[in-house]
Amino acid sequence: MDKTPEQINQDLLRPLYHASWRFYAAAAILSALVLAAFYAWGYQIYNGIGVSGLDRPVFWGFYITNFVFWIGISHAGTLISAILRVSNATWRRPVTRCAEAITVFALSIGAMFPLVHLGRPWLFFWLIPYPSERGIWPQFRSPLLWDFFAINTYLIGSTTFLLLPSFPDFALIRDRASGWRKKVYGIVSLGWRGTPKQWHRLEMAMRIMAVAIIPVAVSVHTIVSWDFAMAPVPGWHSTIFGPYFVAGAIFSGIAALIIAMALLRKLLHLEEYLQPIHFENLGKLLLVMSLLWFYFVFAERLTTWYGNFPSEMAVFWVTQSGRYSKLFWTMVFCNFIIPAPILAIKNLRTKIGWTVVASIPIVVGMWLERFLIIVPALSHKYLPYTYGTYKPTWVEITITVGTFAGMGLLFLLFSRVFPIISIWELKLGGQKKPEAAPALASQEVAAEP
Amino acid sequence: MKAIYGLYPDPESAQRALNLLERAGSDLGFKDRDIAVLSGEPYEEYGFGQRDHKTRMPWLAALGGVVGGLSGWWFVSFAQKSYPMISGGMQLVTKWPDGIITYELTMLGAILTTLFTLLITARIPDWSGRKLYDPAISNGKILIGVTNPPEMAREELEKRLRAAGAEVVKNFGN
Amino acid sequence: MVIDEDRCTGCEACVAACHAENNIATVGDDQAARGRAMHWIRVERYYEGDFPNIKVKYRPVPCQQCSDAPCEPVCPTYASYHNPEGLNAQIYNRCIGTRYCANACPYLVRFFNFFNPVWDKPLDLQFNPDVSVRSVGIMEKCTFCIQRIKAAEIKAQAEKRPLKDGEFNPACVQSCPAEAMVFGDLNDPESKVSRLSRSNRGSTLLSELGTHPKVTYLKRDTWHNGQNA
Amino acid sequence: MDRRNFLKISAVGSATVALDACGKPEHQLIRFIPEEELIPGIAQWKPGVCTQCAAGCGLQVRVMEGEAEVTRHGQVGLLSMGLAKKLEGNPAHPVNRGKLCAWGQAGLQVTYNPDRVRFPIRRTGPRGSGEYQEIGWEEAIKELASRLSSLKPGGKALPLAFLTEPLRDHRGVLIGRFLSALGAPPAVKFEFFEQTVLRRANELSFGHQQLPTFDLANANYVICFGADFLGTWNSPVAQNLGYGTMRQGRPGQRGKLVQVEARMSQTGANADEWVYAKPGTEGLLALGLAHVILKENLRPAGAAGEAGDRIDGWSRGLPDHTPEAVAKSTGAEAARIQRLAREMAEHAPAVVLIGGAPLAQTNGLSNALAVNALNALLGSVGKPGGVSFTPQPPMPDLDVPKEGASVRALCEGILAGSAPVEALLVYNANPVFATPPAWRVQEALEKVAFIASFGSFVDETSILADLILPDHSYLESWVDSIPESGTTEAVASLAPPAMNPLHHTRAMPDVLLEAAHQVGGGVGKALPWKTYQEMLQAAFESLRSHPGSVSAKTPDDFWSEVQAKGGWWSGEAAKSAAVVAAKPSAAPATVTEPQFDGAVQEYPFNFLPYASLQFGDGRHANLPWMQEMPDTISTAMWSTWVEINPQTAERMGIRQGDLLEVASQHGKLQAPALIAPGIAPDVVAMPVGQGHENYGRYASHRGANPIKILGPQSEAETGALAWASTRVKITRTGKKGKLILFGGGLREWPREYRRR
Repeated sequence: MDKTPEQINQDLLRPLYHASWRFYAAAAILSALVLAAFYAWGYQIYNGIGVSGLDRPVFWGFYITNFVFWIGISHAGTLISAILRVSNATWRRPVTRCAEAITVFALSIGAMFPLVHLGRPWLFFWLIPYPSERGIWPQFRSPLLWDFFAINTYLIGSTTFLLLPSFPDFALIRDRASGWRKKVYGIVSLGWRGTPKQWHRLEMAMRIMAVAIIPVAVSVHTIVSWDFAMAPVPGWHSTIFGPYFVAGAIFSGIAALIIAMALLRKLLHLEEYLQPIHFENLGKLLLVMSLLWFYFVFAERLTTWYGNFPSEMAVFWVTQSGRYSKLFWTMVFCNFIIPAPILAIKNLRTKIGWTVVASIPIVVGMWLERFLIIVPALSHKYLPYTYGTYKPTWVEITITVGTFAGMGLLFLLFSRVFPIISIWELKLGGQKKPEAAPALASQEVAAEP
Repeated sequence: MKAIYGLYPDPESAQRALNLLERAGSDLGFKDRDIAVLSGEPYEEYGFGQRDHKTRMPWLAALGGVVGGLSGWWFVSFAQKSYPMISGGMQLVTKWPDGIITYELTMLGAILTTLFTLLITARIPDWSGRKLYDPAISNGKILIGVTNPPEMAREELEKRLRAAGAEVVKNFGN
Repeated sequence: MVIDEDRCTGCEACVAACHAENNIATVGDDQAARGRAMHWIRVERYYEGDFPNIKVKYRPVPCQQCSDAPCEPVCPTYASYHNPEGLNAQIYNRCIGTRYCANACPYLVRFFNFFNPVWDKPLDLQFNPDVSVRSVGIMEKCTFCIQRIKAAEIKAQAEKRPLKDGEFNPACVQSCPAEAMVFGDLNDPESKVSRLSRSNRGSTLLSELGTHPKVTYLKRDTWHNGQNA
Repeated sequence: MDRRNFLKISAVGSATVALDACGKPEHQLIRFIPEEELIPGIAQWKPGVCTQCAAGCGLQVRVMEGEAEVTRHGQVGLLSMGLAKKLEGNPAHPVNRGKLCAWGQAGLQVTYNPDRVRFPIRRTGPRGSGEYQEIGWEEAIKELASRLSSLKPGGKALPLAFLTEPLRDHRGVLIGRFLSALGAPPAVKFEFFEQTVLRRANELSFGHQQLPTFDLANANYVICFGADFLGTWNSPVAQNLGYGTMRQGRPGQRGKLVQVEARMSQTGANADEWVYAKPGTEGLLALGLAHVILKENLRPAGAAGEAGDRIDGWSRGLPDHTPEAVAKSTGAEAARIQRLAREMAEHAPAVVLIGGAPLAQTNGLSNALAVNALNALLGSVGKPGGVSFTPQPPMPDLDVPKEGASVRALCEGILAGSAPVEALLVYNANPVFATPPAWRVQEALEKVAFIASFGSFVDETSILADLILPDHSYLESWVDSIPESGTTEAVASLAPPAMNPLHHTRAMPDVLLEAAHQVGGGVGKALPWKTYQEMLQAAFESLRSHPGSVSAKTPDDFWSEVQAKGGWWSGEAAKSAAVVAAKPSAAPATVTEPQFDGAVQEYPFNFLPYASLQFGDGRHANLPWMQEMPDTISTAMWSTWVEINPQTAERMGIRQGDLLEVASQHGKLQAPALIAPGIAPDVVAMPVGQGHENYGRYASHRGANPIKILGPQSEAETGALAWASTRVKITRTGKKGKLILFGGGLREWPREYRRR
């Protein structure tokens, strides 16, 4: 990239200043969908959770599907960006901000679902461990409490991870703007000046955060998987669930990231910054995850089949050839049969359009996967007399659609206030190497006294 | 605060200016820590970007993690004992599940300690606007200067900053 | 509790008795069609064989009151807890409706109030004042008629004597016309229920899950006349 | 005694209410002075008598203090009163011994049903419109009395008909006396699942025109032909108790139950061996069993006695009923018939039951006679582990009135004009709902100038009434009952009201007595009692001199003791009364194959309505607990369904829940399909009880009524409706029906989920 810092600034800050009618139209439509979802939620709180399609035995349905799905999408971000940071992959630079934003938004949306699905949501704070007048603490043996801690840690961590490298960019906007922008960005840039000390502490903090956030992200989705695996439900009670969910989460996260980046590239005219190489590299990751996902699915089914426990087989067959088989095979198509060949062929993988074609079915397929983990298992528990089924109502569908719209809306607004690409990090990639490096930063962090 | 500084278009000239200032400190009566460097990018490969590199941040983060984990463990055990209830045939204080919360709080402790160490050591937030700054660094310029320079050395400093290749030399706080 | 599958005739008197004793709401046809009917005890019916050589097995399933209940540790608010007598109690006031316990329960004997229950006046006059009426968003389940247990304990305490075996029964046991259910103190090795639970026909439901239920099922017997007993 | 007179409006009470009455109008109620000395939170147990079916079980009613909205002297107010909270069996009662079935448990919802008629009403709109106007009791009874007085005996009997359910208590006595004093024909008794055939058969075989009692507790081998004795037939609680003991109540010994039927009933589901027999061939199968026993001399040939003489060819060893011949006509295998016969002969005591569908065939009586003969052959009559007849308590007044005409005859008379009826009184009978269309009951009733109903609910019959005089519920009134079967003791149950009436209702017997007194003359004299309570006291006083469960010196002591115990029973002393009486010989019957309504080619399925475990013949369909209680075979709630064999369904492309049209020669209906593994391929079955048009909010317009497509065929000898003799055809409508199932899988180890 041979752009001058000034050109980069101009290109990347343009979306902050100029918005077309398309932006307002999109924002209006998405807001309407989000409002509809909030209306549906209010309707549900007012009338009772029964307005959803949840029933006995399928006590968890769309809401928990969405919870797992969005928490999974959230792994796009921080985890990928952290891994790339730790492994010092330089091509990451235009990608990380976008990925981290996906994390924060998807996590916020996902974290809402446990509340949406509560029977008495007005008492949600009983999940929070605080010294209450009731004299009783929440039960720490419950995976839902683990969720509470894990998601909050992850939310705090990933928000920090998103915000820390933004301060220099906010300072940049502050310096170039006037009027209210100058004031607002002056505040949010926290008085960033750019001393070597600040730069160094920032980079050091980012390195520590990157190391810390990876195990947190792994634990979050493992714990989400344990929400299921800790309950003795056929098809849930399995040790494979932790890694299976983490792999699936990263898988869906990368796919979501590719789609988001392609959209931003198109809409914000970032063609010169988000280049096919970025998509290709992400595509390679995606291919690995697709194979890994298929490996997990295969391993899980095969062990179930050989185990031949009657209750597990009921769930097995209902997904293979029974009521849910159409969804199951759609999922396999979406997650493996469509994307894997596309991503395996270099000619296709290097084209942005094709990576998007591979990613869209993955998002759908991974949503289906979560649905297929929850519903067939719950509807076919041990005693055949208790077999049941599940059919969502408009309430769940509206709320589900609303969260997708909400994700879009948050991203849209985000792109209007944040430089969607980390400007200083991008410039860093364009830095000339010193001809004679005086005191090189070859000492590593850990080697410091 | 008062300062005199030059703005440099490229890191090489900035490095030259810094080298110059480091040598001149004893002549002109200012200390090494009065030398100010501001840039829009980290410039890790250059000497001026390497100043103030000494930090215990990783150790502090580790310590924060240990504190977080210990307090998590204590908290969970305390809560389980304070309202003793047997559940699912498990013991009162359940070590393995408690480990999960301990783990999460360890990570949270590390993350928060890192965040606060950063904020404290990088002296942010600071909205006072009294510190040396020039918006030109956002356009890729590098600021090298001296804070609270001795009045008599002002002209000499200005000359040397220019000699190192400064596009412009400015005074701050006058 | 011991339930004799050889005696149970599937008459469902226990189901109706449970509704009457525990203020269990009827949910109406639309809700029932959604699978939201609440029967703290149900009579499961399983076919064996094909026409014309067909048989049916009935099995009444109340809460199994597991010793190691999967429903308990998953509840974030201790709404599902183990009371000192070893029953899986449900504290309605603590429940916030995560429905996790119902998922964890392998027997599916936990029921959820998807709406506030509706009682067309004056059906509400039937309410048993000893049992609270549940509201929307909370789980409810078989309690082994804990209100009867408590009443009998208080009475025995007042009279300064130990509880007698069979002094009181849950509503289902009391009404069972074929006397298929026996209730008592499993901690007392001499009680009728303890003796029956040691029967060689006895087993627990889904014993492979390690929940250690406190309900023993006596399996269906075959015709015998002493000689092949 | 009458606490209602004690009631006054309490100024203090209304002031308290006024304070919190701001806003909500329903709180602006008058507060009455509490009626009872009840301690809140402390339960009282009062005796009761269950009237949910004819079995006559004894109750204990748990009464606790509560606040009810009641009507007193035309004013609505809140009253702190004793309310029935739970019904339990009376542990001392000889029929149910402390046990109670689902119908009995749901009895609370009769009293508290929101659809009860709360005050006397007079019809204002056209018949069937459901438009009524509230009137006072004085006016209502006056109108009834004047209507009765104005009736003129046209030729022979007064043109008055009284339509009731079969009553086995002093209400029946009262109605009988009332009618005979008026000069009207005896009461017309109606219930859909009538037992006329079995009573007649027992009279012919054993000299008892009565339902049998089975000592299942001591039996070792039980063969049951079609009777759902563990579910709905005869005295289910007593039979369940005996069955439980037979199974696991005797150490080292466990009886065997063999059920013979074409559609697996609840009892069939409990059988150790379930035997399929073509509908209506049960009698032939019984004779096949007898043939084997006689041929192999497993029992002495003369053991059957009189009962054997009732069967043509018995003395010759039933030569026409070889296992092979019987197998051909019934569908059961010959080897199995031989095995069953040997088993039952060798494992005394053995007992044989028949009831339900086999008797509701054109050959029903001969089926019953064949089974009776088999019972006699096995030596089980009057013996432990066998069949006996419940002795009747020695109450001289208990001259249970003669059977009147059947509803069918009544309606034919009205329609033909040969026996016109100008006034009709209806009590707890709903023939408009529960008769086949060919009987044209509704048409006939609409021709009656004046109809008065004593029903608590507006049902299909009482909606035609001009005057509804709502009865108390059975928890609010004096109840007595004399069980016909289910015990070996003579029993007369009695219970005073367990609670005060909720609504402005009045007990039917009291209304009848007052009307009789207003009519005056001989009618008043024939009914000398002021209230039903007085009548009962007089009737029960006659028991004081007999040994039994209650012994007291003075009439007052006896009366209060009987009330406290929930009745009088004879104890073991009266068992000898169950000995079989001799019977003058009658012509022997030939057991034939049944006739069906509808040709096999066009109507390929035998249509088998059956008594629903939830609703019986439909009378319990207005109880939400019964609507939501899962049916024990289908697990269905709030629905009706057509049971169909899985292979038949597959052949016809029918899937669970598909809406089917079931058509006979007499009508058609639509109901969803239920795949039932326990039904014969050429039989479809439907539960009776749903399909009400007018029966409160819970029952109305729900499901379909199978009675409405039945043919009018009757049992050849007795004229009883042969409700199991209709044939139907089935077509798919292409729609889905409303089938609400509680249960999921059919099998404990679903074979479709095994490894493939």
